[in-house]
Amino acid sequence: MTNDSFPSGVRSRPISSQFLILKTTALFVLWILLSASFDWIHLGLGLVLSFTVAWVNSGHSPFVPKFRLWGNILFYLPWLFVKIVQSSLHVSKLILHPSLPIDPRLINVETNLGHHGAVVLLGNSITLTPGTITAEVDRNTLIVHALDEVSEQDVTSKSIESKIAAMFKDEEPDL
Amino acid sequence: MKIFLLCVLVLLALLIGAYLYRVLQGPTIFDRVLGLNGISTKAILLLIVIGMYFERVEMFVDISTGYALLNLVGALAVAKFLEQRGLP
Amino acid sequence: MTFALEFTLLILLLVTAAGAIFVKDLISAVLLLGCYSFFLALVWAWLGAVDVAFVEAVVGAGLATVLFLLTLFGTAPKDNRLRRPPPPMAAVIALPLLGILLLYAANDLPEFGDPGSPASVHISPTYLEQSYSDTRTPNVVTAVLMDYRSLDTMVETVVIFAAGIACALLLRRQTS
Amino acid sequence: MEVMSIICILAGLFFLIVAAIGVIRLPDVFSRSHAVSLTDSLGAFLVLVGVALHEGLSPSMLKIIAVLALLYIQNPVIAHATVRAALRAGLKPWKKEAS
Repeated sequence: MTNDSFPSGVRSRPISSQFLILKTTALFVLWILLSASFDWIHLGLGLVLSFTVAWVNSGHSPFVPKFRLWGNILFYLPWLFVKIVQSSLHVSKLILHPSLPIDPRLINVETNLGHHGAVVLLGNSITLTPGTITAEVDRNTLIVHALDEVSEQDVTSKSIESKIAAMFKDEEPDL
Repeated sequence: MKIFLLCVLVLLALLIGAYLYRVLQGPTIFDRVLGLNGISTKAILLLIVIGMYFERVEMFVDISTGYALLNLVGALAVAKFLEQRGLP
Repeated sequence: MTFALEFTLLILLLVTAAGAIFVKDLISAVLLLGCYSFFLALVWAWLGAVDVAFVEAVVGAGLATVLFLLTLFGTAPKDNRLRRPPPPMAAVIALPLLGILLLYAANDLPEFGDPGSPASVHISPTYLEQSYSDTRTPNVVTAVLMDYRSLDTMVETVVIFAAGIACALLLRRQTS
Repeated sequence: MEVMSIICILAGLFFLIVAAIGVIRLPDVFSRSHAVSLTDSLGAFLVLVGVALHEGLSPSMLKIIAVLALLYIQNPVIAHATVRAALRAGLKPWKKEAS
């Protein structure tokens, strides 16, 4: 299966066997979780089906994180969770305050991350944190809607970005 | 425990009412989409708590997984539609 | 006590249905129908009909919404506005009367979950007791649909497949 | 364990109620989406963790964790898609009047 059918502007990577194996494994785990039966028939059928689905859908394989990066992301999640709890409490305080002291604004955030995966992770983290939401992404520029001054400082202080940049420093930039 | 879970269920259903107000009232179409997303998250939670009430969580979790996956498809379809079509 | 949740859900259903009728533009009506399916599926799940709830969620909230939106994609933007004449007076009078008649008829139905009702003594015990040894399918509903009534289901699937192909042909984008 | 799960569910309900109030009170789409993301990220998490604690270690607990992961992956995507569509449709964010 070649990628000739893509228009010339769209960059697409060739099918990597690594990505195929990863996708098959993920689908197979989902199959086991949903079927919860361990007969040979069910397991074999699941394996065949998940491989087929992964093969058919492997037109443009996205970036596959290395094993090291997976570990980093796993350690990043608890830190993000603490961040989420902090800003949730702040937003709850704002909403329950009788006079509703919000001051919404749109801010432009320039990042130095030169990597697709890193920008996606950054945008998702910003959206997942209450009080800030990513409204538009264009390569390295993010437009973020923030609920008030404190939420804005969450993004402009670049604490999330520096964390992600440290995780992705070994990857070669592709943006 | 059963009484507590029933209270949780009724409270969740009443909270859905708040989102439904937003869907019905919402000045723009995006408010309605937002309310729909909130409702579907609440529906997932309600299903799992119903499963806990009947003590058969394993059966209800399957449906809520299906809900969650479908919710993604529906919400992205609506967002794509509105992006191409603009404000009605 | 357990009626509290049912009442809340049913009131939400009524409000959503009325809203879907009275709302101004079609996209909002489609979204409200999605809400309606969510609530209906919750009611089914609360009554214990998990399979029906699953089908309602998949078809009503997922597929129907996407198909309605695809249809709206295919129409001109100005057709998205709903221009509805006010309902005729006869309908306003006749439909509530019909509803009261139906409620009166439903009075004679057996209680919910009554073990002596005709539905639970006629053939259901046979299915419940023998379906696993007959078919080796762990889910009774699946066993009834796919094994005991498999021909019926197959023809239904053919109909749905034909309808799907017709929809795909109608909604096909012109590539030129 | 039972007490822990009840505490978790109650805490989750608190955030859900706050989010519902926010959805009604806040002035425009952009700020309302913050309230919705509050529910999705913390309220649902706490309620589901409460149910998982009640279940104990079992396949259904794994399934609940799978639902949780699904919510955490898809909710930012949906919120971002909606807000981006709103921004591209030309909606202006609500501003506090200069007083």
